[in-house]
Order: sequence, then C-alpha cells, then structure tokens
Amino acid sequence: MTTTYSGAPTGADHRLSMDELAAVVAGDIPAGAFVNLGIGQPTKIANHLPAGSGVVLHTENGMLNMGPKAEGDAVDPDLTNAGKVPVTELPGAAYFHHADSFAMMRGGHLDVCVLGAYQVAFDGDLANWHTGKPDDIPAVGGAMDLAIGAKDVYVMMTLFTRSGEPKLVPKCTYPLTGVGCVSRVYTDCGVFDVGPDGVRIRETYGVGAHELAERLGITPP
Amino acid sequence: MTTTYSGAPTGADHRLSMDELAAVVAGDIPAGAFVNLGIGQPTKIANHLPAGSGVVLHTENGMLNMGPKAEGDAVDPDLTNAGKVPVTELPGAAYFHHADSFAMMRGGHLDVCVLGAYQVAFDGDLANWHTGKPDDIPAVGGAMDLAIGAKDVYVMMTLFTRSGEPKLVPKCTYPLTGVGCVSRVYTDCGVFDVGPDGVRIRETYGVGAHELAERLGITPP
Amino acid sequence: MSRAEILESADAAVAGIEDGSTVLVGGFGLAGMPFDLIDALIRQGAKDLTIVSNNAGNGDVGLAALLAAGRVRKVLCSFPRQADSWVFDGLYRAGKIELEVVPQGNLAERMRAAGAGIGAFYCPTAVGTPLAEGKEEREIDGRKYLLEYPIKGDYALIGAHVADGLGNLVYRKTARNFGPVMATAATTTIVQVDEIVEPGTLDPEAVVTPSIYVDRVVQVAARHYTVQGAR
Amino acid sequence: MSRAEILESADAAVAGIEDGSTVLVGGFGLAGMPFDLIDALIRQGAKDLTIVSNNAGNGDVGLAALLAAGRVRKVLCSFPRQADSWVFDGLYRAGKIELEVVPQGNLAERMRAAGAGIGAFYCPTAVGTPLAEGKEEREIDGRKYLLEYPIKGDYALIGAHVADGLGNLVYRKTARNFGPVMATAATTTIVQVDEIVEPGTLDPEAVVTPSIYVDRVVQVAARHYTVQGAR
Repeated sequence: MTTTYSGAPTGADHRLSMDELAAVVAGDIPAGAFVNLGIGQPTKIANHLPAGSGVVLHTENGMLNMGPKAEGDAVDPDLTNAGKVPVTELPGAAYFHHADSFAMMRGGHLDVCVLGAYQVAFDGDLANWHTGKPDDIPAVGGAMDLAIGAKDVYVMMTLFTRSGEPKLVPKCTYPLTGVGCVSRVYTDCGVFDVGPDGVRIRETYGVGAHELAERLGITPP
Repeated sequence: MTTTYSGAPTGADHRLSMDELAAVVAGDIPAGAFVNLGIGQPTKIANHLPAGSGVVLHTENGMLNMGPKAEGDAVDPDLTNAGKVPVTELPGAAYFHHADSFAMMRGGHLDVCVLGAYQVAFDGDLANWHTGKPDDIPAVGGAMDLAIGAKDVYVMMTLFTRSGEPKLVPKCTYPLTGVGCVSRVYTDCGVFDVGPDGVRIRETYGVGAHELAERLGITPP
Repeated sequence: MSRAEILESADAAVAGIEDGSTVLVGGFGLAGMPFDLIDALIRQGAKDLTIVSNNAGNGDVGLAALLAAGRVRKVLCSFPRQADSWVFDGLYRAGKIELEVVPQGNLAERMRAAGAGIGAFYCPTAVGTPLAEGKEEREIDGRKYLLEYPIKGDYALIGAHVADGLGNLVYRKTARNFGPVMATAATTTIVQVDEIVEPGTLDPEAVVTPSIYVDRVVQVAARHYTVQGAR
Repeated sequence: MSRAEILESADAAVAGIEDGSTVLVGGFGLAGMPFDLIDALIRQGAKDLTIVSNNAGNGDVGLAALLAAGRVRKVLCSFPRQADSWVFDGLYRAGKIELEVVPQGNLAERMRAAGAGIGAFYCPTAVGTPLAEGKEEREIDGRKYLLEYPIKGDYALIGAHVADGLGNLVYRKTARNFGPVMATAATTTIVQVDEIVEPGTLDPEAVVTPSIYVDRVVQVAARHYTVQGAR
C-alpha cells in the first residue's frame, strides 16, 4: 500500500474540540446532500450545517428530514433518532419501516455517512463495533450497514486514544466493521483521505504535517 | 404416479355453464379468505360470493379489498384490476406497490388463487401462459408468480378443448407455468383434486364418473 | 444526490438521456404511465434504448409510439402480447426488437434488489418452466429456487399523483404499481405529477416515495386517456 | 388467513403461544415496543422461546422482564449491549442465554425475505468482518456479498397506532420501525394498538400493514413510559 503525505496546510493552531471539528465536517457536506450522522460525536455536525444548506438528515430507524433534538413538550416517545434520543421532524419529512430504511442505505442512496470509530486503517478499513475483549458483549446495531451503505463514509474521532495510541493505523487490530469503506477521517489533529491508494494528510490542527506523519507511521512517498 | 377415482357423486345433470361453475368455486372459498381471481373466467367468481362472506380480493397490480367492476361515473383510469378493467374499492381497502404486492403473493399469504389454464396435469403441473407455437409472442404477466404463490391454487376451465381434447392430462404438453402447484381443478364436467398423489374425481356434472375417468385416461387404483 | 429539481417542462425533464440508456418506464397498462415524459423522450431523440416496463406499449401512444419511432433496441417486460400491442408485435416479428420476458413479480423484485443493494436473490417463481433456462437453481429447505439478478436503470420515467417541493411523492390507487420500485432502481429518476405542493403539505406517514429517490419533477396537465382497449 | 380477530385483552391475544416458539418482537428501544403483549406473554407462561428483536431489553420492563422470568433460550438481535441492558448482560455472562448478533439492516431484510418468499439473498453487509464467519461469500459484478437466509417467526408481537376492524394498520412516526416487516414474517401476527376504528376510516393510500398480515388485534390503554435511559 502506498502511503503519502505532503506539506499539508495547517488548518488551525490548536487541536480542535469536537465541536470545532463538527463544524469542519459540516463545511464539507455538499448543499442538498442526504446524510446519516452516526450516534455520538457525529450528531453534533447537525448543529453546524448552514441555514438553507438543504441537507436532509436520515435516521436509520426510519425517517428522512429529521429535525433537531426535541425539548420539553416536543418530546414524543414515538419519535427518536438511532441513538434513541427524542428528535423532531422538519417539513418534507417521510417515515418508513426498517427494511425500507436499510434498503435506502445499502442501495447507495445516501451521499454521506459520518461515523465514530475505534480504528481506521490507511486503506479505509473501519473498526467501530467491538473491542474484541473476551468479556465484551458484541453489539453491532446498524454499524456494518452504515459502513458499506453511503456513497462517502467519513469517520469523526480523536486521533489518539487517551493513552496516546494512534487510532488511524496501518492495519486495524480491532474486529472490522467494514473493509475499505472509509474515504475520509476527521480528527482533532487533522483530516486525512484514506482508501486503496493509502493515506494522505489533507490538513492539520496544532501540529505540523511532518510531525503528524511520523507519529502515525505515514512514510513519505 | 397413482391416479384414483371413486364413484364420485354427480353434482348436476348437465354440464355447467361458466357462471354455474363460478358459483361452485365461490361456494368452496372459505369465509374471510384472501383470494386472487385470475384474468378471464375466474373473475366471475366474485359475483357469486355470498354477502357477508368477508372474502377479501387481491389484485396483483397493487390492492386488497377490491370491489366490483366500475360502471359509469365510477370508472377511474387509476383504479383497475390485473386485467386492466376499471374496478372499485371496498371499505378497508389498501394500496401497495408491485414489489409489495408480489411479495404478498410469493410469501404464501393469499389463501386461494383461481386461474384459467390450457392444461393441468394429474400431478398438479400447470400450463397457462404460452401455447408454445413458434410464431406466438411469449407473454407471462403474473401467471408464474400466481401459480407458486397462494396456499391453494385452483384452476377453473372447460375440461375439453373445442376439438374435444382433454385439458386435464397425465402430463402437460404445453410449456409449464409452474410445477405441481395446482391442488384442485374446476371444470364444466366435474371437479378434480390433483397433486403428488395423482388425480381424484370429486364430483361430476352431466356425466358419470366412470365415463369421465375413461375419457381422461384416469385408471382405477 | 441533493434535492429534486422542479422543471418547467417535460422536455427539460428528459434532457440528457443518452443513446443506449436503460430506461425504466412505470405504469401498468395506462394507469401510472408517464405519457408526457415518453412524448418528450421521443422529441429528445435518444435511441438504442433498453426499456424495462410491464407491457410493451398499447395502441399507438406512449411506449408504443417510442417503439414505432425506432428508438428501442430491447424490451424487458412481463406481458408484451396484448390485444392492442400491434406496434411491438410487428417489430418483434420483423426481428427489429429484442425481448426478455420476465415474470411480473420478478420484474418488480429484481428492480427492488437493484435499489436495495442486494446482489442477487433466490426466487421460487418459474422453477421448472422454460423461463428457468440458463438460471442457477438451488434447493433451500426442501424448496427449489432460481437465482435472480438486479435490474438497474440509468433513468426511470414514472407518473405519480402529487410531489412536494423536495420530491416526496404520493400516488393514486393502482396507478402506484411500479413507480415506487423503479424510483429506487434508477440512477436518475424523472417524475411527472398532477400537482406540486409545498414541503410540509404531504403527510409524512403517507409519503410513498421519499425525496431521496427523486431527481427531477415536472407538473403536467391532467391526463386524458380512454380506458377501453387497454388490455 | 381470514379477517383479523379483535380481542378484548392482551391475555386473549397471546393465548396459545407454545413453548419453544420463535417470537418476533417489534420496537426500537421503547418506540413501538408492544409492552402489553409482552406482559401478557409473561403471564401466559410460554418458555424456551427464541426472541428476535432489535435490542435485548431495557431496564426491568418489557423484553427485559421476559428475559428475567427465564422464558428465553436465545436472542437474535442487532444491539444487546446498552447502558440499561443489565438483565440480558447478567444472563449472557452466566451462560444462561444464547445470542446471535445480526446487523440491524440484515435483521430487517432477512425478515422481509421470510415474508416475501425469497429463499436467500446476497448482501454486502459484514463482508470481511467476524460476522461473515460461516457464511457463503460470492462476488457479483466485482463486489463481494454474503448469502443471508430468511428469519421466520411463529409469532410476531408488534405495536401499532391504529387498526381498522379488518386489521389494516398505521403506525406513528419512528415507532413504525420493525412492525411492518415482522407482520409479514410471522405465521401469526399479534398487534396492540392505541385505537380501533371502523373499516373505511383509514386512508387506503396510507395503510402501512395491509390486513392480510394481521391475525389478532387488541386495543390497549395509552402507553406511558419514560424516554430517559432508553439508550
């Protein structure tokens, strides 16, 4: 596998907070796109989509044109997102059952899906469903369906674990969610393209591209 | 294959008209059954279902609880049966698309389907879609889906061709629509059970069971 | 991707359909048939088309007119032979058009598979018949099945009843037929409707085709056609 | 077959469910969960059940209570591990319950296949992952797929919003989730609804589950449950 890096531009002089990172991802989502935002950090992206972007949010439990989190009297136990958090509906919404919802995903009709991850490999392999620890109860939910479904699968995560291990790696050590499915990785330290041609640093935050490449084991072309 | 006949009762002293036969079939359809009536003669059965039978008619172009043929102002080009004849809707109707409609059929949810036929074999093979003549343009429509779909597939036809050839035969010579799919055959001359155990005469009209068995080549057990 | 375009004319709606395209055409007989889009396609001129539709044209209008104009190389359909399918009959007997006969339910399910990302499926329909020729057969749980592959379209032309400004669709009665599956199975789905309303007008519980499947919408004048002879 | 029975109580609705049955249970978290039917099933006493549901119970109610009562031999679900899945977690770690983890979309599609008479289908989900183990892989048009088989239920217990007297159903918002597919995949489908209306009241264009899929219906009191902690 080829791994490349160039003198990628420094996009910010500090590591991004997850909110700042959500804004970066939101800025890369094309106007009018159909998007699924995975449970956890990726849901924050919705808060940063510009007004009038026309981005339509899909939630795999059966809805298009999902609105923001429901508050107060708007909370309806029959209307939740995939994380089981109460949400609202926007004008032009549509409900459908689970087989139709996942057909929509598996059939490649969504433009972008943004997921969290334990690990992403330079070639786009994704691990985000199972730590693989023997006492861990496996639970996959829609992770594997999401991983292979959208036209573009983005990952949003911190680049390093709390103990400092890189989560963008030459090869995943955690059990895989999908093979070669991720095209871009957004992290607090930088943004990366991944895939069959290997990894490329697009932008860095609070760290130089050369230093980042070295820490991740990305070798120059 | 075993073929059996017994001294089947004579149900009428004359060959039945197609309308009389439709009444016989209607009498055998259980109350509350979900039924698909094929194009042509079988559609007449609807006229003989007793009031309050609760039989629900399915039309494979996407409707349950289809009502009678539409007349006059009730004609709506958007509401037809599978024969493209304008029909009406009954209270409790539901519309669905073609994939859902054929899933309903293929999934074995219909109780009874009544079809016309060129030939039925003693073991339940059905030929009703193609004469097999070289200059004939093949056209199958929903025939093969209907043949394998319902819990019980009945055939309604004249027992003999205009030139006197039996249409209930030891083995079909016309191209098959489905294998071993028919369970009962209603004809102007009698009613037959067919299937893996062979053919059995249930009832005859205007002809004795022995004479009928002889004409059809049904040998005693 | 992205919100459906609302176009001013059927001609604008069918712009860009390339020669050699596979075009899914909705309708069962006349119900749901997108006549205005087909007429526009005839004017547009794309040729060497593969048409996927339940029938192969009735009378001299719609699909029959497209066939008569010599634009169609091949038809995949369940029921080409009808009392009024003289245009197709003539072309077929003259060897000027290819035909693949597909059972009606398989036609629908194969397009559904295309839209749903299913690679292939085992289907019990047509086992033991001439239409099983060349297909892989497998026994599962004591029943025989044939392996069927998806049918994907470059374009779908469908008729619906009402669209909202985002492209969500509802249909009318049995005119729904193939529209919803074809919308999922084509790269570009083009829809003619009787009416376009504001987003938020359609009941979200009753939307049949969600906007994600719809690329272009055009409102057309009320359909006028006779029902007689539509067999 | 035949028109749905309208029953007076949830207990009457679940009568006859045999030991060893496979029971499809609707709901995604709490939305659409048929709590009254599950409570009645606990009272009814059937044991050695295989449960197919998206989750494996939340808190101490519903499915979790059925599990706690020791009635469940095996669970097929996509997401057993949740913040409040302590009942399942305990049973699983004690080796007292079997688990088959199925990706959420495959769970839905496998039940759809059961309802639609599809023998098996090639699905791209989970290729190259631990969940591909033991499954047949095939490359079609350059993409890899796994062969997936139908999941059929003896019974389905689902929650819907309104039924008409024939058994036609509509749902509410995302509580629709697995209900419509489970209704097609079970031999006997049992539904709890908020309201039963006369046939002809529901819009035929908006019926989600046609009456043919519904065997027993019971109207239950308004659902009261909290949303907090439902992850």
